[in-house]
Amino acid sequence: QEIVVVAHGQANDPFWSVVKNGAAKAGEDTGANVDFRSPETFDMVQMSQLIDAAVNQEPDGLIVSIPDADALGPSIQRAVEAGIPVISMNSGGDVAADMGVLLHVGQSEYDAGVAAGEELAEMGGTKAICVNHEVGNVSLDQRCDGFAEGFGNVVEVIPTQMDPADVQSKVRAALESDPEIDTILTLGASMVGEPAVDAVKALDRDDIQIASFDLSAGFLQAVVDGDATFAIDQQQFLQGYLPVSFLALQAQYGLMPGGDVPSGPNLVTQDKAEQVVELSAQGIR
Amino acid sequence: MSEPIIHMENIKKHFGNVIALNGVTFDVRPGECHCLLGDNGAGKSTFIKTMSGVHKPTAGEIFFEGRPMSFDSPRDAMEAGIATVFQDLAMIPLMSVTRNFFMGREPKKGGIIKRFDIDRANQITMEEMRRMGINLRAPDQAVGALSGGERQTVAIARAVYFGAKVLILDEPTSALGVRQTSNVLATIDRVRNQGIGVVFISHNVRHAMAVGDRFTVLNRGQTLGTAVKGEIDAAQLQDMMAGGQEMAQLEGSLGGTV
Amino acid sequence: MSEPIIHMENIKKHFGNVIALNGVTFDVRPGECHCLLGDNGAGKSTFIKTMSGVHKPTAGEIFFEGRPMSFDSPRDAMEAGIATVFQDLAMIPLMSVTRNFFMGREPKKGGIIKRFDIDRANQITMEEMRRMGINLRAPDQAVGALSGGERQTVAIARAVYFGAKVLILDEPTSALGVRQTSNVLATIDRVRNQGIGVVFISHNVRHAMAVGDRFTVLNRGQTLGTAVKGEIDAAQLQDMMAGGQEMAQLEGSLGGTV
Amino acid sequence: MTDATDGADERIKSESVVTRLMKRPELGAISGVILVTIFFLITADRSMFTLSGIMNFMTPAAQLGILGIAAAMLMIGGEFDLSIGSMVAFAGLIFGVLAVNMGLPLILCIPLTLLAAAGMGAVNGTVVIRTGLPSFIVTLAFLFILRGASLVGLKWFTGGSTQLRGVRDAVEGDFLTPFFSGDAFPGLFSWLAERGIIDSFNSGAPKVPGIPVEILWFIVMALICTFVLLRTPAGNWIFATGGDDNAAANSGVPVKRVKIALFMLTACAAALVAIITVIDAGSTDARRGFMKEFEAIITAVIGGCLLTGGYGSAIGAFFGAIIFGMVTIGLTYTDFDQDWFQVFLGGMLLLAVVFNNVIRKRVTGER
Amino acid sequence: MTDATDGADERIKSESVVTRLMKRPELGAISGVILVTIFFLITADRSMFTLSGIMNFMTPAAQLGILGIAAAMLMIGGEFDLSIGSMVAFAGLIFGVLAVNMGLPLILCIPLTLLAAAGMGAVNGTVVIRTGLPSFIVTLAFLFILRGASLVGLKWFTGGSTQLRGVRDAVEGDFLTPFFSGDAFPGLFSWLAERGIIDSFNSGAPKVPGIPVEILWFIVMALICTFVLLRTPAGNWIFATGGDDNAAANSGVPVKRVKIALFMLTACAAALVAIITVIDAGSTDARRGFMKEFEAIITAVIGGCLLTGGYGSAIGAFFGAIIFGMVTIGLTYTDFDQDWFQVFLGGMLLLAVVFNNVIRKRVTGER
Ligand SMILES: Nc1ncnc2c1ncn2[C@@H]1O[C@H](COP(=O)(O)OP(=O)(O)OP(=O)(O)O)[C@@H](O)[C@H]1O
Ligand SMILES: Nc1ncnc2c1ncn2[C@@H]1O[C@H](COP(=O)(O)OP(=O)(O)OP(=O)(O)O)[C@@H](O)[C@H]1O
Ligand SMILES: [Mg+2]
Ligand SMILES: [Mg+2]
Repeated sequence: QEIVVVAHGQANDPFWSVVKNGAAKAGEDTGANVDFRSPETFDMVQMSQLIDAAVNQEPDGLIVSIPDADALGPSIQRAVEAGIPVISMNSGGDVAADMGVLLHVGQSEYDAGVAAGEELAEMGGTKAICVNHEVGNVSLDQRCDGFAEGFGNVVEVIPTQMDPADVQSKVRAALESDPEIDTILTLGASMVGEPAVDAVKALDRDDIQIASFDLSAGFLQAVVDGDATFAIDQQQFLQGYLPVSFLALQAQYGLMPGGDVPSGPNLVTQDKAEQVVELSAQGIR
Repeated sequence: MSEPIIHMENIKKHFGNVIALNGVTFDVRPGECHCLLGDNGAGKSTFIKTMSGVHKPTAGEIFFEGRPMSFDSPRDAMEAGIATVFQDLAMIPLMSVTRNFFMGREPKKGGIIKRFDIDRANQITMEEMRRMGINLRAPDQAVGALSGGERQTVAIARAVYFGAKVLILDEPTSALGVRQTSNVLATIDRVRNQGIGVVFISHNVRHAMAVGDRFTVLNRGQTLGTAVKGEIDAAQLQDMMAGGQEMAQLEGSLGGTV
Repeated sequence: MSEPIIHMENIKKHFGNVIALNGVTFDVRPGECHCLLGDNGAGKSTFIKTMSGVHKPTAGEIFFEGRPMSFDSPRDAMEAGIATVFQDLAMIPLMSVTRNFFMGREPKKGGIIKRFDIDRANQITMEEMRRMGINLRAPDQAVGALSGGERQTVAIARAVYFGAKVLILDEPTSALGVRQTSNVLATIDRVRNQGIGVVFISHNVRHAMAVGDRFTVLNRGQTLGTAVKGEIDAAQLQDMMAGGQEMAQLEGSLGGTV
Repeated sequence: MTDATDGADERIKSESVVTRLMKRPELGAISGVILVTIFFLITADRSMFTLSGIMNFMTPAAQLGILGIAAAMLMIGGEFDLSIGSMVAFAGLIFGVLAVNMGLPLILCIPLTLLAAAGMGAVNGTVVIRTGLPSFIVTLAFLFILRGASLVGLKWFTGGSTQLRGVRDAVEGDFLTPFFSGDAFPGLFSWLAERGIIDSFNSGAPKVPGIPVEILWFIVMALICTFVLLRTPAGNWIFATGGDDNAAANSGVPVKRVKIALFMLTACAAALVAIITVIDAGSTDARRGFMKEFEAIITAVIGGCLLTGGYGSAIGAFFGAIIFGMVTIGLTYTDFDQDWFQVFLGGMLLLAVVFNNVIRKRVTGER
Repeated sequence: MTDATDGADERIKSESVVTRLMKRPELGAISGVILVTIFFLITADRSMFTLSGIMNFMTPAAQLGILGIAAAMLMIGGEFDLSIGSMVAFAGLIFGVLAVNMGLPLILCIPLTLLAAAGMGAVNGTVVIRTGLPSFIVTLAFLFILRGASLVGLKWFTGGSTQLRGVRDAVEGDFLTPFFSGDAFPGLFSWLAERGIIDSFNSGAPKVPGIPVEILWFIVMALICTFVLLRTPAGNWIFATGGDDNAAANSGVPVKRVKIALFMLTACAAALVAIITVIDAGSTDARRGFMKEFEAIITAVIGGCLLTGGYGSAIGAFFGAIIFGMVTIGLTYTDFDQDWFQVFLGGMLLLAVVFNNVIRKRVTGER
């Protein structure tokens, strides 16, 4: 069987590389031929063209992420019209059903942000920064928005470049210029979370809570060591693995679950972190 | 004597801390060839560039047909009827001969949408070049692939073709062969007889004497004086051009003039 | 007669579909000045470029001091002792006079880390330029701000300074004033007397006659013939240079030679 | 006495038509297209070269190409515009706000958007000319400024989101919509599908409902720009300005006007792409056009433009865009792993340009 | 007869030392630094200009600057290298694999990494010279190829992850580690902190434990490159090659060797940054160095390099990097809404370059 995945994140993004690994694993397990594709940057126009390209090949199943329903809707509908079974994952759970998508595997970025915000507020946070390394990427923006909603108190978004040195300096700068900040949420563990931990360490402040979306071995180690509070895991391996196996089963036996599968959010705290580190280092979590 | 077309009064030009011109007065009358002479670095090129709108003078006044005038760009000067052959030729090596020839003043054809009339342009280019003694291989050859003299001839032919009132030639014959040189000198003569004023810069005394009506010598940014044809002989002129300094002695004689 | 330093045998050079040289044979002996003459576009520059390692000939052979030789780059030719003044001068306008002068063969000082000895370079530059009749304002002036003749003088002074065995000059005096020209001609004479072979390209018959020992005329990519000094007079030479075509008649006489 | 004027010059070898053609800057790009096509014919899924597959890679090629051709014109004129990509986002924002928030009809939205873009282009050009700074650095500043302004504007007009939606509904039914979105000639294509001349889905609808309008814009733009470059005085001025702006100015070319007009052209091309993609997608966001300035320059360079200006062609950029579109989309039709995508893209790019260079040298006999 | 040789030339106006200084290309960049500093002194939190604040923005500036100075050298030599950013990721991968997977000591890892990078640089240069293609397009291809290769390599060596970790453990205790990571002169700084000359934490440890080593590398590199450019034959060759490679070759400059050496230099600079950041972060991932090629070029241009080659300075790029570092980090210290970051960055860039241009023109009296 031919199954195509079109995702909005790139293969070199640590988060998406795990999704891809999940999809590949499912391909191995089910014997399906999985093809993972994504635009070179967060680019909805190009992504819709990639979906069109996939439809032209008439695969046995199509898996998409839907960060922008308006932009991707027509292409997805074309796939549905062409009789290709479509499953959405990661983002777009709210709109998927209307497009004729069979089901959705994922977590709402916004809801995950809310969950993180509530947790951090509960732990006593009063003033927070949300470090966004790709401003304008809608799914990242939603995480910050959800976080602001759940946190309830003041949240400032700090835009940074995709560069650890830049992130570290900016986090330091933010902390130094406003000593009231006591909470940091980062939107990617390896690119942003780890430098943020380093920045806090360099300032010798242990009253600051750091949480991050997604996992990286380094950040999890920081959680284990108590330097960071928790990581928000959406178990994106499942977002790659499950849709592929569902579609494979559908093609073989006509089986399909009856509803959406929430893959997260799942907060990885100090007690759980240890066991996850090794898996993360292998690109599974 | 007729009114000058251009009269430049006490022109000064400074480049940063370099003083290139320090008060030069000069004029051109219709139908005359006024030679501008002088040593290397005397300021001849700088001077004619202020005349053709490339440089704005630091001080001094320019009168065009009696009225004070300030050219904002070479295009203004061109539209007033001044055509110039610059010493660096102002050619684009990557472009074809024809495109260089008509650069900035393309012949047009067509109705609502004015097109560049390439065919006519090609034809004019070939013809004008032939008049100067160069047979081009093809008018769409890139200027960058022409020999030094061929390139210079293109610049001269262009200026002659567009020079309506004043024609300025900055060392036009420097890279030309004997045949092309005699053509250019003959052309200057012809143009002058049509009532156009010619400014001719040269280091060759014989060329200057052959076509010049008046001779102005610059030295270190200042006028050394103006002489009328017949009042001065080649040897005197050559002495003035050398800025009064002595010349190297050469074993073989050059017959007085270099 | 002494052995030629360079002997070029039946050189051909094509650029795409353009045939620039179609079989040229030429040699230079120590202590002579061999003039290369010819109309615009005859192929003189192309020919000397094959001699100085810029172009590889399409066909033909080069012998350097009797041995067959093929220069892969101008640097090779330079190291063999050939220095050239190219018609386009090969100067970098943004760089200072000194840096241009020593470009590619900088004087060094210092122990382990060899430094560019700027002070000595400046001093040599000023001195060599003065010998050519140009007093530079400052050796760190950019070449782009020099006048045409000043720039040409830098190129000549450089070649003379580095020309160990053969000195090639492609229209070196085209932009020079009378004083500088007589200096250059005197320099050629001096260099020749030191036993260096000089190749001198010019359109000026008088300059050629003044310093030349032999005269080779090119026409449309081919050799028209070689004459030895004394066998030929200025008028004959001029006729050959014009490629045998007639010259324009000029009202004022040029005294036979242009 | 032989005078070569009235006959062929003996110093020219005869030259075939092919050779003469290959000397045009764009012909290299065409040979690149052929190479890439052959490559994908061998490696890619057959569906890539079906009608729908071709439309599929031509659409991004067209969107990129509209920018690339404008960038090529500007590059021939000797300047860069790094703000094109951001301009796509900015113009998209303006257009979206006019159409959605203000509810204006397209007949107003489109000219206003183009006007705003042209204004920004003129600012770019004026700053470059007035300050004498390299356009690289000036337009780079506008890259950041416009990108940032789009973000701020989007948040402002949507009340905090970085995505503005609802454009499709807003322009639905407007008589100008078909010119800027969807597919042209739907009648023709369904007729062809009925006859079975082109493929159709089981439902009977043609697989390709028409030619995406951006492809038509792309072709029209390539033709107009080529005409302007080769057959009008303006084209001559552009080459001259790029070749040597000093010499051009000295020869009477209005260099400043030419440059400002070219900056306005690139900005308008960006606005056109913004309008087309925003209507097509129905939404706009702050990352639209990200890195497009880069791709536009790549396109122009593959198409044979010199970075130093004064040389190049619009039709070359046309084929450059097709190469780039084919390579980026084509890889998804092959079996190569996505991880290798960039290695591949780079390799193909290099191969395509080296190949077209080799071909050109062979044919023209340059050293 | 007056001979002007032995006296001052009457055609030169006297010129002050200030004027002479301002004519150097880098002095504009310095005035930019001053302008930006003044701006932040007024608008930013006081902590920006404490010792620790300065170290904080100097660290990214230094990392960028090492690349920027190399890019400036190459740009003066007339070429571009767009593969620098990807080279950071690629060299990081090689270094990580050598240190972690192979467990080699730094004394081997570092030379091997530099060698590999230099090799890639030589490939870049050779391709550019052999094909005669613009370096823009060639190195662009390597931008993609190296970026892709880093991803593939990382996955290969980690068994599926895009992050390779454990570098810090692997190099711990190596005698070379202090030269490539952490802070220099810790003793001096704690001594200063004890005396109360610099701030310290409550624990008594100095707030700034030392000078981050990248800052030292940055300064050393600026000095060496400036020396090479201005005081060695090689510097003369670089200027000549960039000014006009044809004229330079005709004058006997080994143009090809110069260009290849410069490509090797940029690649090695990228490798150096990779080594420093990988040891510092303890890990490397596939996105390291993203867009750095772009920032390096910006740095060089702010520093006064001409894109067309033949003009510029290493010390200018030094200050360019500081301007860029201050502006990107500085906004975080101010009260401005962070959404405006890019607008601000663009505006400051433009202001800084326009300002330094105006200053220079005023002082030198150019038109
Ligand atoms: N842009 C400039 N900046 C600084 N100095 C300049 C500039 N242009 C010319 N100069 C200087 O002004 C002086 C006059 O130069 P100009 O080119 O006018 O001389 P010229 O009389 O034409 O000499 P030539 O016969 O050699 O062409 C020269 O010494 C030159 O160095
Ligand atoms: N790179 C090139 N490509 C094509 N044609 C060329 C190239 N270089 C020179 N030519 C042609 O070869 C011929 C000889 O040129 P060359 O420069 O050698 O002439 P020349 O004898 O030096 O003339 P001049 O006295 O005008 O300098 C010219 O007609 C020129 O157009
Ligand atoms: Mg002059
Ligand atoms: Mg010549």
